[in-house]
Amino acid sequence: MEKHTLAKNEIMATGSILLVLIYVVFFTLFIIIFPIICNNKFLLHIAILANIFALVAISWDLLFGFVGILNLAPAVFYGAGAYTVGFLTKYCHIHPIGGLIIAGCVGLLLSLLLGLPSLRLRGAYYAMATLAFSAVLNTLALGMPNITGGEEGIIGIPSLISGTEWNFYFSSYLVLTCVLALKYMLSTKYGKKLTSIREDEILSQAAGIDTSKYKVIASTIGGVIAGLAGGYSCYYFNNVAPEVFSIAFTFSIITITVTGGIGTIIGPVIGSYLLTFANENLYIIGQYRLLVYSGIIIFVILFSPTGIIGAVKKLKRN
Amino acid sequence: MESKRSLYIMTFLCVLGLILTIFCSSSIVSASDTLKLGVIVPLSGAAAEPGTRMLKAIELAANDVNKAGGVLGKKIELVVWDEEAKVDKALTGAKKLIMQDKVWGFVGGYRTGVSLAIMDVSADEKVLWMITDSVGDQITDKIKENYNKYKYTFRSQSPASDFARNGIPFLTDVVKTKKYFYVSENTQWTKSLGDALSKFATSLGIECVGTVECDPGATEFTSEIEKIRQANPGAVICSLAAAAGPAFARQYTEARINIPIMYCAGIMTFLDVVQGLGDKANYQCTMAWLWDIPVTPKTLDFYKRYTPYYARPGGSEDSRGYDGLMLVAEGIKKAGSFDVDKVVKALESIEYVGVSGKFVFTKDHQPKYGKGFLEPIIVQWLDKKGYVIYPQKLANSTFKLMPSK
Amino acid sequence: MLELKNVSKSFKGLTALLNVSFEVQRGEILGLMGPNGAGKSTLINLMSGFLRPTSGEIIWKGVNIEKLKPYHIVVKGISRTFQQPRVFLNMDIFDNIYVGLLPSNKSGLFKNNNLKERVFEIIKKVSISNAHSTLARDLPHDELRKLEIARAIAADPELLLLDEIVSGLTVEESNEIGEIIRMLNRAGLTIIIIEHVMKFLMNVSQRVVVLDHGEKICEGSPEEISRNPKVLDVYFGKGEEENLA
Amino acid sequence: MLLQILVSGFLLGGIYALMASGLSLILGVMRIVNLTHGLFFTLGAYILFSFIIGTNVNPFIGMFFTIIVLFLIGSFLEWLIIKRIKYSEINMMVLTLALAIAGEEFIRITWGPKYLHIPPLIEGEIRLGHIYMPNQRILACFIGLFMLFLLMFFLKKSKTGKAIRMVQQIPETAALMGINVRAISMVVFGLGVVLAGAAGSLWAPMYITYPAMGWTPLLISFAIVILGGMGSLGGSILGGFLFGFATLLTSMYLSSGLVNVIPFITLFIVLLIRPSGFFGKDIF
Repeated sequence: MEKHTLAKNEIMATGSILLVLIYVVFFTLFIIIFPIICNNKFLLHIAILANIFALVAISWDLLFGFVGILNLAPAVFYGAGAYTVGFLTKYCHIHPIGGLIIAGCVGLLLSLLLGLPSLRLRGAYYAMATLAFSAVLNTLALGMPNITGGEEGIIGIPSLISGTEWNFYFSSYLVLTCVLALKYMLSTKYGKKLTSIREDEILSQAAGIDTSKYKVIASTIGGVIAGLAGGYSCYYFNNVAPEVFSIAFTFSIITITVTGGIGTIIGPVIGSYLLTFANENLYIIGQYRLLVYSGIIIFVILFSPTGIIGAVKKLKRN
Repeated sequence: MESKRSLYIMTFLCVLGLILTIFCSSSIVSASDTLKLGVIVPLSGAAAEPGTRMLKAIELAANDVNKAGGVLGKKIELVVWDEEAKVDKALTGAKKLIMQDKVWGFVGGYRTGVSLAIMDVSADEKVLWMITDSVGDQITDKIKENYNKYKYTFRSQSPASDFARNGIPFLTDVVKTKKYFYVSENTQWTKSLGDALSKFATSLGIECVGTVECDPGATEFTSEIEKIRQANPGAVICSLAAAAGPAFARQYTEARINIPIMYCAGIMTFLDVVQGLGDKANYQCTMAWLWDIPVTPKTLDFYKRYTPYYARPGGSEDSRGYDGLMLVAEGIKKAGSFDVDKVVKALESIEYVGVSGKFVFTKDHQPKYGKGFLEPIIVQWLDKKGYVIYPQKLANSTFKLMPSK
Repeated sequence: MLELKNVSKSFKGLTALLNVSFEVQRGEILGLMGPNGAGKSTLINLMSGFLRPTSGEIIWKGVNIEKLKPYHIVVKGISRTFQQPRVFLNMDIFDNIYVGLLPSNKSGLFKNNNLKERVFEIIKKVSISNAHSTLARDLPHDELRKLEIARAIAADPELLLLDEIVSGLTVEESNEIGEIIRMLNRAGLTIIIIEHVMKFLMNVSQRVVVLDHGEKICEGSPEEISRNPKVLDVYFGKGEEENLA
Repeated sequence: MLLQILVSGFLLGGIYALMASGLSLILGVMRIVNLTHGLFFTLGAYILFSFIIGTNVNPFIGMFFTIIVLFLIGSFLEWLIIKRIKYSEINMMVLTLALAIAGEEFIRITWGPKYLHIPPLIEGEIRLGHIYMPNQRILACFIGLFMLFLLMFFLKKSKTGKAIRMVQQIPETAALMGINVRAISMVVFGLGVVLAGAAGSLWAPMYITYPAMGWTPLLISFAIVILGGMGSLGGSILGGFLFGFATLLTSMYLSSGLVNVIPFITLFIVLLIRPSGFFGKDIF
């Protein structure tokens, strides 16, 4: 018992800092080396896509995985960010960095807007309401071509950074920063509180945690991240089209998170890389691509419901 | 155990990295003696249907070129990418085709947004981009704005503003009315089509008495048809593409308003679509890009060979897809080399008679339109058979009004 | 120091509590007993803020708390456990208690190790034998109960509400729990125990309040209670007079 | 004019109600957010098409067979996959989504990406002055309502129906009371699929059939189900008719482009006033 105590103490004291250091070193090197070992812009491009998805997936994981808000509209924050940048560039010719920041703010506002009803609406109803909300935005983006450019969206937005490598570095370090920041936050007492809310909301209240406050905090953080991702994607693709609000996008995000492992900030990143690469490299098998893709997902869900991270944990235990 | 778990995760990531490197090593393409052309078309999603048609036509063209001995001794090899009518997918595809397959140029393009996005890639990488089915006028404008950057983009399909003129003969020569009603999706290309149409119309003293813009996915048109009934125009011009088109046609006939209608979108030119509609399509007209009439010496031949190959042609996807690839081949032959800048020069001065008419490019790289170049065809459906009613010199029937019961 | 004044609670017309009033002295162990459906759990939910009384007031150190949210009440010094053992199943023992500690001491975003020390103190106090890194879901029933108490006292409350803490435990286990409770009480903690197991309650508590059908029927020391005919009625079936009537 | 809109709205509402009820049933009884709903909607249309065009039997017999086939498919799917992950609604959501995508691809590969037209089960229409009602629509509406009536009757009266209601209200106890929950959920999923497919096969002859046709109906069904309250058939019917009218009135008096917006906005308002729809109970 005593030695347990000591061991635990050491881990708690040094563990997280050590962990953070390991992460930083490993990933920094990995990111710097990656473009060099494969001088292939196409792979970098896919990696950038994966990064963008990963950001949104992380934000969704924070919402559902940590405070159990079943928000079926990550596409809303993402799309809002993207369209914000679109409008700002089209009508105000704003500097990209400014656009990115404002995109983040819009994400924050929206997350508050969607976060507050979550305290009133329960489970499935909230989920469906958010789903419907994204549908509405999608239709609006389609239905008002004069403002949103309709089906074609807003075209010809200048890049934030030119050059695939630099985009890769930027997006990767964005993901890295988010992951580290969140990982750290979750290892502190705030993280413990969030986790406990996911585990059992009633009990958390009995333990003296102001659950609704933490729910709102988490959802705003998530909103900001997703908003940023949206804004960045708009700069990267040089355009924004109504697809950003599509249900399909929302579900690809959810799929990524579930495949990677819910409630483990790192899981979504892994899931995102895995699925994006799978999806983009399955063109080899032509028309059966989507069949195989969804097959993979079904397989993961059936045989490792806790996602890849869960599987890794199992391996570790046995 | 935290750090232990992270160890696992990182080993996993290392493996992932390994896989990636394997991917790139596998993706190094050995220089081949074929002319690689990337085909960027939607093969799944909402636009899968026209996309597939386009692909078939392009493949047919490639076969023809290869049978005739290829281009400057090189056979054409098509590398297909399914862009799902999504911009990000298309960008991914364009990058992949260039980086991994080292293609010489692109053909295809269905949605205007997609084509515009790929224009940038082709400009950066200096590869030819032959747009075979996007009709938005932004493409023309983009080339006009910055010719030197976007000179690698050509278009074998006519921009909306051009084939909007097809509506005019329908109003003036066929129906002879002064009032028309415009039904469209709320998308960019139908918008520019509508604007151009009304511009020409007003210049001829024809007025547009009303418009409705529907959701592209809409299938329920009762109220739109009621609006038409109220406005009571002399003719209806409809540019509903994809699923909305036939759904509208069906309900239009069911509603029994005897107002002549013509479609400016490809969907209503396909026999299988119309056969499905049965008598629900009777007396409705559609503009066509190709029909079983000898527009050029090549037309009927292509028509015969394409029919068993996929389905009955008549839309823009097939004829313009075929001509698009042919134009690329002709351009290279004319230039006598694979140097893209030379080919661009060659195409700018080319005079090529394709299956859908004579192609001469304007300085904005759009095909010339009108008498002697690309001409409109108007077809009326009657008992699952299309009768050409315009242009007169090729017509095999005359316009019939729906008998009012 | 906690006082209930004519507290009533009714769910959609169905009355669960009717004008219940009693007082808890500092440092005592008060037993709340009564057969199933007597309204014990409703009472505890009212005191811990999970329910609002329909009428009446609950006064804690001279302040009305019946309108406060559960987490405010915890911070004010009233902590509770649940009838069904309720812990954070997917967190280990350490974290369960750690979470319990958090609200009571507000220090910044950075970890402070004295919190850790507190956790291990508490583990010793309630004598949990499993390693602190065991997941709560892997614990045996009695350890769960101990963990619940641990989590509850982690918020260092002045009043502890234990809801059927020994239900489903063997005699030895419940005696052990009883020891822990007495020990906590000696350390100056006021405790309210809710039970329908009479024996345990009589052993542990110093004063007992008996509820039946949402009404307080009597109050007094265990001895008085065990002699009180009303209580006997309640517990050993109503006598013949009912059958005659 | 307005009358025409109202009549068409009513006829549309009938089919919407049928469409939504399947989703509502599965959600209510099995607590599954069933994203394959749109897929089976599409599949119903295609199977009917194959029956009518392939073996040119009487459309109604074709309809009947379609329903049977769908029921079998549904129950089989439940037995094969769905039952294996009851415990997590989000995993279930992802799984059903994956199934929906796979199914759509399957359809595209089997029947091709073309637009198909299914001839109306009954040709012709009824006209009263300016108002016209294509027979197919009248048929669709009334078959829809009839099936809903049958379903309600089944749930109220039959033994299985009672069991289903029991499972819906107190799943835990139901198992204890010797109800074979496994079999029940197979039946329920089958029924849900049948309702979706039937709606599809009635809808298709009015409009047009293509592999991706299911997504809009899925979304509309969700909206209707929330509006009416989950797991309440009455709610679905009410919501269905509300949506029918809302759609047409919007496109008539506002803009055709906004057809899908206004209903959803009304939905929000309803949800904020009544967090669980009109007749709803809380579900997971």
